[in-house]
Amino acid sequence: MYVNEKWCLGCHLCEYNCAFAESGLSDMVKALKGRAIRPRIRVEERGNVHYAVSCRHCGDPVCVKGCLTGALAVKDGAVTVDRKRCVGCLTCVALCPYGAISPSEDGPMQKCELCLETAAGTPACAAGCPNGAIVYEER
Amino acid sequence: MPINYILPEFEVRRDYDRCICCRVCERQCANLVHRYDEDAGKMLSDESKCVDCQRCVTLCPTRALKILKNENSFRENGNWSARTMTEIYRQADTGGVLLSSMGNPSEMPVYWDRILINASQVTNPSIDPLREPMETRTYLGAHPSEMRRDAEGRLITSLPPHLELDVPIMFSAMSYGSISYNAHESLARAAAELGTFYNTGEGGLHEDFYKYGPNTIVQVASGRFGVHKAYLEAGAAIEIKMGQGAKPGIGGHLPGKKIVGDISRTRMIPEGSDAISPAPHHDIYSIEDLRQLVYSLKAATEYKKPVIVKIAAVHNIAAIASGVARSGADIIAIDGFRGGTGAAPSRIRDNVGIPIELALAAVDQRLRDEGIRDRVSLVAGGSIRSSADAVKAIALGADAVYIGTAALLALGCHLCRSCHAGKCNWGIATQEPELAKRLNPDIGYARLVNLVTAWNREIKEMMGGMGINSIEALRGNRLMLRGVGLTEKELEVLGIKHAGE
Amino acid sequence: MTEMKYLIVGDSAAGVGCIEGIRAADRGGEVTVVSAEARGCYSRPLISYRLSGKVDDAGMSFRGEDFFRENGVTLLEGREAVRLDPEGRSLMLKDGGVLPYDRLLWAAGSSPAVPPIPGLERVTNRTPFHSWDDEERLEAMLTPGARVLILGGGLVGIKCAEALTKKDVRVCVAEGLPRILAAVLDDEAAAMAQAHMERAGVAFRVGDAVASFDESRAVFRSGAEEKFGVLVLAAGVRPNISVLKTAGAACSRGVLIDAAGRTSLPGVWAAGDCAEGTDCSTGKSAVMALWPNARLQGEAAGRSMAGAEAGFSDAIPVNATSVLGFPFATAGAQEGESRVLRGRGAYKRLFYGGGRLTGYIMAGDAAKAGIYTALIRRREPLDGLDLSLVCAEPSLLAFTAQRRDELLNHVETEAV
Amino acid sequence: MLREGENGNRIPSGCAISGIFSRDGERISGEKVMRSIELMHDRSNGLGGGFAGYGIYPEYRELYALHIFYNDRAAKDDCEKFLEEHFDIADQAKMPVQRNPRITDVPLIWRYFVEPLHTKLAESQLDADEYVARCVIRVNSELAGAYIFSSGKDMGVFKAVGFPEDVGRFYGLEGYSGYCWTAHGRYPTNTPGWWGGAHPFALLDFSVVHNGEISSYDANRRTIEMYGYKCGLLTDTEVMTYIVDYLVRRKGLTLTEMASVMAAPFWSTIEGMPEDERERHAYLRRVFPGLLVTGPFSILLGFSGGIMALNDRLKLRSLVAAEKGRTVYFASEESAIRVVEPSPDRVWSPGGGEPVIFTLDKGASSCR
Repeated sequence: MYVNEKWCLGCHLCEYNCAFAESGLSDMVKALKGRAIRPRIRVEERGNVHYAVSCRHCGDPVCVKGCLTGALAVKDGAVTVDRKRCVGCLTCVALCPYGAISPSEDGPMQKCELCLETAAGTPACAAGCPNGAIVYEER
Repeated sequence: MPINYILPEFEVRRDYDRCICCRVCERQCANLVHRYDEDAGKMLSDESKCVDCQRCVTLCPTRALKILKNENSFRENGNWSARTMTEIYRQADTGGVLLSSMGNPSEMPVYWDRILINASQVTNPSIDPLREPMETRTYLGAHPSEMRRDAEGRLITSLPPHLELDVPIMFSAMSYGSISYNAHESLARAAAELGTFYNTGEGGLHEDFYKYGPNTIVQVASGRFGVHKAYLEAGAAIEIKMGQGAKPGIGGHLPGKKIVGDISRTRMIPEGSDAISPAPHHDIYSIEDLRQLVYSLKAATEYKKPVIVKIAAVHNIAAIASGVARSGADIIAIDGFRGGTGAAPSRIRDNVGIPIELALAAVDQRLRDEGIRDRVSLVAGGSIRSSADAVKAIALGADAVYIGTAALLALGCHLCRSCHAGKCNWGIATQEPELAKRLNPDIGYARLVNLVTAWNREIKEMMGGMGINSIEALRGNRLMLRGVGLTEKELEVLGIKHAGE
Repeated sequence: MTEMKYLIVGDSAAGVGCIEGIRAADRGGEVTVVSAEARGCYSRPLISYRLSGKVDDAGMSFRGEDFFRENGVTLLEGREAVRLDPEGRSLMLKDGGVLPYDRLLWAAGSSPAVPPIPGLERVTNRTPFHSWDDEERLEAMLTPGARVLILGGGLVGIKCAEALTKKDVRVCVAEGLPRILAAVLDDEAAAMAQAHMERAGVAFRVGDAVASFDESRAVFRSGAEEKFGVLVLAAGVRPNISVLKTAGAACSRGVLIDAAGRTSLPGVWAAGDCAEGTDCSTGKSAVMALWPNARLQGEAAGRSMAGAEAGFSDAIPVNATSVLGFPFATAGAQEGESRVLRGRGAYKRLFYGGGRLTGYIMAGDAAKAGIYTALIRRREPLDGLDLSLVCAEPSLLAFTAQRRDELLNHVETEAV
Repeated sequence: MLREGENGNRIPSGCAISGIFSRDGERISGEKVMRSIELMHDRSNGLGGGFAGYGIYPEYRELYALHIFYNDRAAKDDCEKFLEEHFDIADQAKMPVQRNPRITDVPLIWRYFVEPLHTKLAESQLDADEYVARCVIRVNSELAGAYIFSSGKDMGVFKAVGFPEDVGRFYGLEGYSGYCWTAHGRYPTNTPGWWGGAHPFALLDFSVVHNGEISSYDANRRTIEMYGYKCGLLTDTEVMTYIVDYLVRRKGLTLTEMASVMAAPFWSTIEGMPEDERERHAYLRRVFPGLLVTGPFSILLGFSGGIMALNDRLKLRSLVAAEKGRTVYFASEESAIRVVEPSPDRVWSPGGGEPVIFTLDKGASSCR
């Protein structure tokens, strides 16, 4: 997953598409209406600078190495979190250089898992990006 | 405070059951129509600012938005439409000339829609473009008047400079300044991939785009902006702009606030100074002057590049074109009155010029009557909206067509006709970096390539249906056309028969 | 060439890291692991979570049970190393066994310290809180309503106290130093943490050391007394380095290692709680008895042992956890110039010097702390950055657009 | 009766064609080609048949032979007045015909052997051929009721409304002999047909018989009319004859070059050619785009001293060729060849766009 700030419009659609995809529901209104979303991708912005940040799925992920429980692991290239193992110790939060891991509503850590469970193929954020600022491709 | 006579043209209809307050609409509207109200905890809108560009509607992830015509109705009558009345109020407010953008929106006849295309039955087989070769390659340029042979009697095959098009469709002139850098990049890259040409318009050529030179037509207009030797040499052809269909007889005016950075450098005028293109070229007051400019440009480029003369479709277009054909021009581009523009006085746009269909038919026939049709190529522009329009134009006698508005639509334009405001929400007709970045050329160029590729497929289908497998055999083949609901006179000018004849 | 014989003492974070390091470079070599414990490899920091019931036995292991088999490792459990012969390249075990090796990693970790307090020996219901065994021992001692006194307000003591709030017992934490979590937090952050725990019913006696014990009573310097049914010893640890010392390895608090984990003895590497390396945030040598460091040091040592280019030059202490829902994270040095920001129940202190971020404390909110950690680790010069933005919140906004492009729009392979 | 060209309706038609050419100049009786075309009776519908014979007027070989239809005496008088003003008329006579019940609505048919008036020719500053061509076009487009349907030297076109075999007998072609014959049986798709509209269509000594319906018609017509031609009949044959005349006589292209304009190879084919060939084809396509003929056609082009057969580039119409000794045969159907030459040495089907050209052997005189 690559983010090209040059084309990011700061529309925040990626955050909503992420939250929608995570909900597993078929209708975005039903999924998100009246809720504060906790997306796994976040748009950081200031003035005219915007860009989205989510897990970069590092080749040599320090979060996985630092994980006390083995909840974080690399599964065919994607860094995934096993909610059952995670005890929410925050070690990964203190290690991730992108700030891409955060506690979920109910404790265990949440992070971008490339929609492997939810959306087949392209992750929802990239698929929904109106300006090709988020691309999902082999490089 | 005085009465505001200008009522909102549109109504923003938001379905609050669907709205999830993601605020995309707010973030994407450069006209500041939408805003989130903390206290009310919902989105509100100021419709008076809405130009119906559909950006918010298109990006709303829950399809919660609709932009509707304001149902509020003036006491209209056959003579006084709401539009006419509002225009009067606006001028009474400002005392100014009404400005507008894009093509003539008024209810003038669209002859393309009154012309039907033929197909083979029985006596002549239609040809399946999926099985048989179907040629749309087109060459634009002059033709030699006599054959020459060498000592052994072999033909000497040297030709005047030609443009080679893989598809009979080119992107018409849109200047850098009137449209964004990203729009230009999209057009340039698409032209290169499609094997056709785009046109710099009168704004000069940005240094980054010299590499697309082999697919670029560089324009020389009355303002002479950005014209220098390297510029002329960079292009594959040079176009002299005598007129533009959207505003025949007047020049152009790009306000100083748009002349910033790259644009001022590319146009070679100081930042902030208005870019004014005079109505006439001040060195062309008649046809012999045009001939001089044509040959000056040819000489400046060592006779290596065809010269196009672009003229607006006006009443005596046939005679004008005949003159231009004899002026040394290799290609004549005719721009019809429905052609687009970045900004034009509304009255001019809506009341000056004639339809491209009639102009094209008249010019082609006139050049044939004078036996000089094959001295020049004809390019028709001014609202070619589909492959069918293109096929009809070619059958009427065009060698190729120019598309401008259609190309912009492919890039996202929704014809809100507010280009002159410079706040294009689609990142096309704007120079504000925040808006311009909304058009990612990687996406834009691919959409242009798709559009033209699709049109070319359809053109081949139609040709095959007519039993024609080469575009030359369609060119000027008016028997392939029939009119419906047209008067004798219209049919006569178009040089076609009525359906059923 | 004949296959390399690797010998690893210790099967915790550093040991496992070492195995992964070796295997990354050498699939063939023969790897043997000796462990004094007989629990397989488990995650020591999880004992408090097991105590609270959040983690079951299966959850204790941080690698699959097949880990050793999959990596072709011979595991010798419950065997203690007693003597090292660096010249002869062999290791004697308590049970008399002798293990030859070509390359050895010493990752024996540490043992709980036993403070020299009169009467301690008379306390029958006492246990350290350092190993799985300790945790089970403690659990066995607990009776409904029992009073538990935890000696030591460091991370171990605090996590133990957190766990005990899930049990039907009364908990008191005794810390001789003026604040809890002294090694990690500063006064203000520590006070916030303490207050938070007190609201959850944990009692504290801070800045008052225990003078003496009898069976079920602690008497403090101040004269105050505290009754207890169970005593937990959480007063720090000692690196297990005696064997290396006697073998002649250079030691300070821990055995000294370079970036690749080499000790002064030929063919001997060390990693984890027993090792002392350079803290790149201070440039000083220190024992960083922390899980992630152990893991990373172990891996670096493993690679180096297998002859691959390796180095873990940017070790820094990183602490993060949440106690009863109160999150905090710290990293690097806590010295030099600093800036403090407060707000919304959160406290943040950033340390900087030499034009770089050198350390931070985040309490009450640890979100995106890793961005600061990376700034420290990568020794990112601050002059390229917008300092006010850096302080405001951890985000990539502080970077230049070009640096961000490198970070977000290019293939990312190495994040450490 | 409705006639070709009236009310501007174009007349496409299907058809049968046949041709015989003797390379050594041996004279062949018209009867032979009549038998050949007759076999393809069902390919025509009685609305037109015709023949062109070459080498049939050896006694007047230096004179232009004009065959003219007249609606009535008045037309004849006008036309003859015109002819006298422009030509020396060496001989003029009613065309000999044998009445035939199946040939009706017979117009007045006259034959003239002429040469341009030297004075007129001189002041026109044209060569004789161009002078004659212009006169023919003028008569056909301006003199109501008169139609010159044959105007070459030592050749003649004979055509009428009816089945070709009847037309042949009507003109008594068994009595003529020449080194080359072409024949046509017509199947016009939407008019009764008119005598002048029948094939062959001829200008000077070019004559064309054609089977097909070209889809490029109006593109070709509007192009060729730029050069002074008037397509009065609006038939394919007419426009193709004019194209041939323009390219060969006026532009000086060889027949092969002319073929690569009318039935130009596809660009993809051209790109595969060796350089000089590629350049020649590309050049001709780019110089004469308006004269590319698409849609189905198979034509036999008669000219003095030779014959050429050409198919459209996709070969959408049948055309078979055969050889026996020095004699060459062409026909829409092989059977139409075998009926006159049961055992040819070689039978083949010319490829699309590939011209097949035969000319008289060196030394072979066109009248032996």
